[in-house]
Amino acid sequence: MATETRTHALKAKEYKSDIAPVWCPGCGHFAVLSALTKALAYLELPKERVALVSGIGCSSRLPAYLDTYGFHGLHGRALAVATGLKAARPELTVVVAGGDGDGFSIGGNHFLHACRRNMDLTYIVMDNEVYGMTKGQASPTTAPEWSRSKLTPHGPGVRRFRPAAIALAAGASFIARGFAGDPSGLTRLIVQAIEHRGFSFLQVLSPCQTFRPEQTEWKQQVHPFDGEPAANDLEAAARIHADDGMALGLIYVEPLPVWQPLAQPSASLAEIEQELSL
Amino acid sequence: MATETRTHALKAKEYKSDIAPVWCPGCGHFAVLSALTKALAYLELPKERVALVSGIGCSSRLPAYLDTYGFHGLHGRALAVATGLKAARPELTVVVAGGDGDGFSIGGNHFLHACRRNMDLTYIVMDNEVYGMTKGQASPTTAPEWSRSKLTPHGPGVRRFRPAAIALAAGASFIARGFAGDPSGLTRLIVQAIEHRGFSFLQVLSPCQTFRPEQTEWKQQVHPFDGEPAANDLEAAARIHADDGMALGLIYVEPLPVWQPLAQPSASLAEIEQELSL
Amino acid sequence: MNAPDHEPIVSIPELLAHALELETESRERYRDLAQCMALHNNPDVAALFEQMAGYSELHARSVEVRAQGYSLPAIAPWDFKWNCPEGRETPCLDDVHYLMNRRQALELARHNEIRGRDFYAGVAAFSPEPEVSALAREMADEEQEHVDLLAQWIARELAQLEVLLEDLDPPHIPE
Amino acid sequence: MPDDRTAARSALVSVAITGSGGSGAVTAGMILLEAVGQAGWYGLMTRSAGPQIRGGESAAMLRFGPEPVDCLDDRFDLLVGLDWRNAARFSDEIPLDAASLILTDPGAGAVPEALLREGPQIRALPWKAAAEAVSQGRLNMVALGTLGASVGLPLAALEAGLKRTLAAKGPETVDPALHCLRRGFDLGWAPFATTSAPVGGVPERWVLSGNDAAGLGALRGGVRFVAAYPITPATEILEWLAPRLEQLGGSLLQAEDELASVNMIIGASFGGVPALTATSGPGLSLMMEGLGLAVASETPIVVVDVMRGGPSTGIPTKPEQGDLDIAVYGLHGDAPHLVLAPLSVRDCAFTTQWAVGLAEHLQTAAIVLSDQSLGQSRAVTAPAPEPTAHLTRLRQTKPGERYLRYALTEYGVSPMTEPGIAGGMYTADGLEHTERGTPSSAAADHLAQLEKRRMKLDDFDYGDAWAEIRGDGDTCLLTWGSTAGAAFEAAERARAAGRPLRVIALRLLAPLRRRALARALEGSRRVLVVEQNQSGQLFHLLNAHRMLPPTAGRFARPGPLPLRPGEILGRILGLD
Amino acid sequence: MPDDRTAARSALVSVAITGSGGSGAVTAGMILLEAVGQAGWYGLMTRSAGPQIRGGESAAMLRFGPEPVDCLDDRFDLLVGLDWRNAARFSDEIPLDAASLILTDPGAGAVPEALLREGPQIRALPWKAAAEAVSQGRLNMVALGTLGASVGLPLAALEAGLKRTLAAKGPETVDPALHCLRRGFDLGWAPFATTSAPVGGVPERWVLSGNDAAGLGALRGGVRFVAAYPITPATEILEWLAPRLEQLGGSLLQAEDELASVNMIIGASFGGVPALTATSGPGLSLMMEGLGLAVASETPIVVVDVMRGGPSTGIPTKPEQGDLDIAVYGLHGDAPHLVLAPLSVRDCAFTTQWAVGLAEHLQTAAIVLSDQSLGQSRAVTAPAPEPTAHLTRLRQTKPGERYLRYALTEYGVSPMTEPGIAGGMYTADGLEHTERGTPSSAAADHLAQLEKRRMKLDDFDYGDAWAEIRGDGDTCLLTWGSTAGAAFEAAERARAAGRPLRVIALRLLAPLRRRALARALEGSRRVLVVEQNQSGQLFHLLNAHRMLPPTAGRFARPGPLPLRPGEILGRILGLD
Ligand SMILES: Cc1ncc(C[n+]2csc(CCOP(=O)(O)OP(=O)(O)O)c2C)c(N)n1
Ligand SMILES: Cc1ncc(C[n+]2csc(CCOP(=O)(O)OP(=O)(O)O)c2C)c(N)n1
Ligand code: SF4
Ligand code: SF4
Ligand SMILES: [Mg+2]
Ligand SMILES: [Mg+2]
Repeated sequence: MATETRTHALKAKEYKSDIAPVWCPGCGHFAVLSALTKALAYLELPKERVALVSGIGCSSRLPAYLDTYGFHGLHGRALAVATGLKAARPELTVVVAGGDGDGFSIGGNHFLHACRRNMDLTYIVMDNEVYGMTKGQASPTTAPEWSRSKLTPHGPGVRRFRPAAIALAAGASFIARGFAGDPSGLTRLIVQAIEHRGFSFLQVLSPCQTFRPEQTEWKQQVHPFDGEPAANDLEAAARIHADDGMALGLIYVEPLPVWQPLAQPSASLAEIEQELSL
Repeated sequence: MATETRTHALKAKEYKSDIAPVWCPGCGHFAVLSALTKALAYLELPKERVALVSGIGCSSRLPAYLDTYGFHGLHGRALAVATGLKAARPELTVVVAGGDGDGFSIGGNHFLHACRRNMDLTYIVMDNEVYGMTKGQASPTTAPEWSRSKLTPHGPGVRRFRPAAIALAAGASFIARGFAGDPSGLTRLIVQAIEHRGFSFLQVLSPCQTFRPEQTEWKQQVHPFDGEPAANDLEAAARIHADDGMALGLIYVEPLPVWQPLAQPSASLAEIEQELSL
Repeated sequence: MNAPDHEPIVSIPELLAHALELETESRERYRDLAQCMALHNNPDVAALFEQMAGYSELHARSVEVRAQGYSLPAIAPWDFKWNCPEGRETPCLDDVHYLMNRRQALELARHNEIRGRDFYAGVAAFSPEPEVSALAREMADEEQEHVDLLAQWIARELAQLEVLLEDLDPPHIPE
Repeated sequence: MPDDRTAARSALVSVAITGSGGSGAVTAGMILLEAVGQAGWYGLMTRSAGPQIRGGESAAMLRFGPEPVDCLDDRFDLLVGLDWRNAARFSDEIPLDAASLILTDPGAGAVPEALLREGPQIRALPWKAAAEAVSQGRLNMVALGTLGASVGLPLAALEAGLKRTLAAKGPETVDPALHCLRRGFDLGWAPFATTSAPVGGVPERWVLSGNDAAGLGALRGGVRFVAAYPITPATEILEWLAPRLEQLGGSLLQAEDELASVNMIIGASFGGVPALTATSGPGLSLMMEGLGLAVASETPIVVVDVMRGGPSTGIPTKPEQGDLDIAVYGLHGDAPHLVLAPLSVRDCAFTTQWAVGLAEHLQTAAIVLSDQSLGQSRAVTAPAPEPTAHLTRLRQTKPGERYLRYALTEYGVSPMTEPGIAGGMYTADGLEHTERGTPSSAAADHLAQLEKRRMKLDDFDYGDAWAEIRGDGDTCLLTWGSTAGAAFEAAERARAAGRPLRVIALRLLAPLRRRALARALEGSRRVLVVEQNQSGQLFHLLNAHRMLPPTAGRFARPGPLPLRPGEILGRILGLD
Repeated sequence: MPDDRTAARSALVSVAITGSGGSGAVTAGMILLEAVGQAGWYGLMTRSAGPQIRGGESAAMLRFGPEPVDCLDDRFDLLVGLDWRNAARFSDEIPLDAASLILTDPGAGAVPEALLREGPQIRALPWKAAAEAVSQGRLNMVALGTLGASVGLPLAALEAGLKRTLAAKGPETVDPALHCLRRGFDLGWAPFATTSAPVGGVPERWVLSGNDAAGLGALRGGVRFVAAYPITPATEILEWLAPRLEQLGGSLLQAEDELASVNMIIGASFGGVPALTATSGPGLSLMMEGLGLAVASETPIVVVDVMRGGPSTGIPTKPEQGDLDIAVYGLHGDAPHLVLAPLSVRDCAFTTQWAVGLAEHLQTAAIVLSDQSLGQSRAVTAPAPEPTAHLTRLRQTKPGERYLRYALTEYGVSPMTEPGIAGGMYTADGLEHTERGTPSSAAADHLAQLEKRRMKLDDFDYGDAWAEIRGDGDTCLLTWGSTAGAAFEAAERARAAGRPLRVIALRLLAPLRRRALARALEGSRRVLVVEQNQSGQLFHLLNAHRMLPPTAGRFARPGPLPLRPGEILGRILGLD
């Protein structure tokens, strides 16, 4: 128990901007925003050294609600923007936020490769098993039989995308699941994710009040993961296999080689030009 | 062992077109072409009912070398073309062929979603751990320390993409590994892959003579998988975990729900227009 | 009342730290809700939440007054020893809807006050330190007053509990 | 603003209904539109909303009457405020003047200043009380009743519209709503507008959005496969199509992204099934490589781009004609293809169907440039017409000895086989190729295939549908797509004011019809190119091909506000 | 063909070396080019090859001499055949005439008919025997020796060139090669060409490809981050940059695809580090959405597009100027940005550096249109010059109270903070936004930001570098990019033939400089727009903006063969 005295230089709410979220009252994304500000305050990160990068979607609106640097980019491309930013500016704390559609549908390829690359980024996916922003279509994490979208009137009919399993297979070094309805657990996971050196993937069950009102039942369905976080991928695979998708906590963490270009100048431009000369 | 007498309507070579491959002598892709024609002949598939779809790369040149229908499309998009074709024309045998760059780098997202969708497609990736066509850059399956590409002079430095593990996590229902140097084993796997109802993923170790000459050693390194193919994903995960990447054979096969739109006309256009009328 | 999952609270500063967190959190949450309701054109409920935020603010001040002379421990957000399953007085963000009426908002607030009361009552019941128990009892009683007050307000409220009609306006898509 | 509307146009009435989320402003508008149709009138309705996903303030803006309606008016006759929270945001979109009337219940609060600037009248109505008197009653239905009465709609039409719109909600909703409607109707003091219901039988009317109409055009054109990724404001095309494709034995596939969707439809089309996707600017950007493949491999596909405010993510819920450039020029290399634009909500059906026919017949990619103002507006119209020529794919079902997929034929179109046809096997390729399809980098093959792909489009006889031409006179408005409605009306007004005016509204934007346009422009001394974007994309496109007289001017104005007839008229009057 | 070359140009010599895979034709060409530089001459070398990945027939085509060389000639003086397998494929690329000479060893087989059509002379040489006489000897080195002697290169220059080129291979390779070279040199009967080595000291010469030069321009411009995905013919830019970026403390990241690479450089640039990517047509297509984001969010980035034959996958190894349209118009919505094109191999450095400076300074996206003929050609040149103005990003390092990222400033450029700067926090956005960056759909914000983004580009003073202008007279060639070399030479020849000619070669293609171009065109009566594509993309672009006189004509011819000066001259002479 961390009972040592810490001087919180900034309060959580000081990490918030003065822009009012457009989210529907009751949307899970509010809790993620709030937990994130608490985590940043807990970690005492100077606001200007933090950058929040997102794609497009309700969840991806998050950066503007924080008083840090932010980039609200294109649908599905947040991880790419963040990768470039981190490669060029390794000293920054770069957090990527988005939705299940943004991250697992259109952004799936960057997700795979960001896991493999294992840069020191934190990726928070607010998973509501739906495309909120575009009025409720099935996302990759939607159950095959969910038939409320007009685009898939018999349900998508396709196996659900399993974020943790994919992240593990792709090579992520930190995998966790939080829940918008468990704010302190979520705050803790965000802190751990940011503290982890390497690519931390945090799936947050974040109900969509408007298009998936039945998700209010998640409160009753979530439960903590059994046992300790896995420390290697075999254990992790077993945990994920036993997972019902509603277990919360840190699933897996392992120190794996982090990719980061090293900036060690060793020549001048003049020397380089000299090579071209005969 | 299939020793019953079959009347082979067409010989393997009759599935070949008269176009000479541009591949380098010694390239593994020749063996894939030859095994594929044998498999088609064995399955007695009418040439006009087979469509080969590919992206861009040395491996993706394959369709033109077959006397079936073919589509040589865009880099990374072969699975999408094949998905549309199969959705619209379910009675065809649709085989997708390409390289590790095409399939796992630029095409990674379609790979994930094709596995999930589990349409009745066969996907053959000729993996040479390099971008052959563009003169030898690291691909996702390249070892982190391989430093022969000028783009990554210290090696890509990133964990290798594990095709079988990703396919499994994404939901493929048939996963196998063949080797260009084992033509009859390869033919058999292709036959099994085509016969499997659902998305069959077949990784073929197919050496690049030109940019990875050291791959001639693969002959010494390959070995059969231990035991029987897994019939569920937990077993499959264990097999893949124990895998050194050089084991050959059928890794996993499970009958999972296949996605295929059903064409059951139930109304006429006139009736549909009627709905618009007041 | 269930026994706490956590270790009991054993000192006055620790209790005060919890109380302060509880009230500031609840103020923040009510503020968020008020802002959100205002943005969603529900001024009645927005005003009510703003009022609740004001009360929490007052409570936080009074805890601060009590805490004078103590040095409060800094506790990580997840290390608070909340003893009821949902935690504390903070309103849940997901129990709201843009069409909610005052009556529903008051029910929500009452629910939160009850949780706060139960927290203090739990500390009073389970803390091994009599001094802590006593202070917690005092605080639980204060919370009980809030609960009762809210019950009175609810009784006076004309609005029904359910939203009257189905929401006929389709959602809109800003991106 | 002078009343320069023609007699016909002044028989149209413009009303807006605003209210915050849940007040039912949009629902009331939908019912009103249905009622307009039930009365045998024509109508148009567009919507606007705040940035919130739910519960935001919203507005339904309608114009209707006995004449076809293809654009909103410059001003509104009536504004119904169900409540006034944040309604000020709509002051640009709902221009009022001294002749306008605001209907509201004083209990709903004060009308925002921004709406009162030009001095509209306010009429107080006891809607709240009337609604409260009905169990489960709702104010919006009462207001709707009053509004309906005031514009001269028969009660029966309103009732029928209400029942049709709310049918799915069951009698618990419908009955009190009807009750309220009638109470409100009784509060209507007298017909506000000069319009009245048609005498004799009520003619057939359709109610549909431009997105619905585009879906219909696709089905009529023979499209039986759609793959797409949701995006505002195109999603409703997909929503409309999904169940209907299935009814016709086709299918819709929700793809993982737009790269997938465009390539999926290429696959289906290669398989012989006409295929289409729908998207908006950001998605179109992602499809450019696929479009190039369709062009080079000569695989017919259609992409409907429902344009929104740009650039980049831009303003997703608002219209702008900003994607003409990318649609015409956005493919790398020389990649001739088709670009079309529907001219009205109803025309989305015609133009999409024609696009499918042309793409199939010419074996190329077609882009249809609809926009938010067409796609998400609903109209009451006469049934949508179909193109006269039935264009289909030239199929080779009995290929001879050595089938040449890319044979150099007289018109550049080479008969196409498809999987399943014996002896017709070929490999489609995006690499430059020989007539047979074998990759080739020879100059002769490249030239021949480039020329074939150009010629088959340039030399085709597109008939009359390339543009809608109305009126004459030596002043000419040249426009395209959704702006056509406002341009036509501006011209009508100019004519009514004694100034003859010609309007050419282009439906076919690539390839441009040089000779036909020259003919249509003959005798015009002044040309004004009208469009809704910043840079004047059509103006530049026509200049690029030297199709404009050197004195031609442009009136290009970006979104998000609609181009209004009066605005265009002002430019015309200023032309001398 | 009449010999209408100027005196200077006729001092240049054109030679080609062909042979099948493994014969060393390309290596011989590389050595020859180095030797040209060692001799203090100028030179240019391009390559061609069959479709095979290895072992295909290939050709090295060179032109060199005492004057700068920016294009190949219409014909070749000398053709060296190391063997003749499949050499017929090069007959279009290596035009020979009666004055041409083929050097070959009769043992290498018969010269293909296609090469003999115009009656070149053949000289038989005993290269095979000479090579066999040297242990580990190779025919290509013998042939190179003969060739070098015949064009008047000093043996020392050839030896130095050989050593430099083969250094990495060690003495086992170098020594026998030198041996062969000398033997071959001794077989050279007399200088073939009129050229001779410069008298006095040898001036500084660089040997580099256009792709190398683009890399250099990037570094000089301050680029320290590159993310890219390999594609022909752009990959060498990345290969050149990867180690050098690292030496300068920057980095190159091989991305998973082009969608990633363009977004990665946006991220790095948002972080304050100038960033670039390089690609070709298919990759550029995939970057359009990202480019739009850079424009809307005002994040500087540079994309170098090394064009190849199009459309679609097209002809990856051959040049074509087919991507002007997509580069200028390929973004959805109104998205003003920069498009530039280098005018020669050497100019790839200048133009890329300028593009980086402009993108940084104007906070927008810049596309540099190089092509295969520049990128993959190697040139011997004088050192590359730099732009005079040093353009950098306008940074706000001490933001005040309320920092407005998208402030409406006088020139449209708003000072930019970056992560790490306290008080400068903002969220960059591709949604339309207020000055602060908050999403907004208000008409006023949209107009203001659209106008800001337009104005900052249109009103900037680009100085003189927007074009290279040479000569005068009332006939004018207008061209862009790689075609400039041939156009300049055509003009020289025309002048030499007594016909004054002006050439305007555009380096800045967007935004176009209306006034400067009008000034440059002043007094010209005939204008011919010259470019290497099918549709005449520059011609249409200039017309779009009414920047051409109505009589202007075009000479647009697609790839894959290079535009040759004689071809252009023919058009000019035919102009009356
Ligand atoms: C290229 C592109 N395609 C489609 C869209 C439309 N679009 C915006 S958000 C979104 C889905 C958002 O879903 P998710 O990421 O799950 O976020 P949520 O809204 O559920 O939080 C889509 C499809 C877009 N903006 N850009
Ligand atoms: C959009 C796009 N980006 C890049 C390329 C260039 N390119 C062609 S093939 C290839 C890689 C091929 O590697 P792989 O798929 O492994 O096939 P191999 O050649 O090794 O068989 C690349 C990067 C392209 N054609 N299109
Ligand atoms: S639509 Fe769903 S995800 Fe979007 S803000 Fe509303 S509740 Fe949240
Ligand atoms: S480069 Fe490699 S992959 Fe390509 S054809 Fe040659 S050996 Fe095969
Ligand atoms: Mg979602
Ligand atoms: Mg490969």
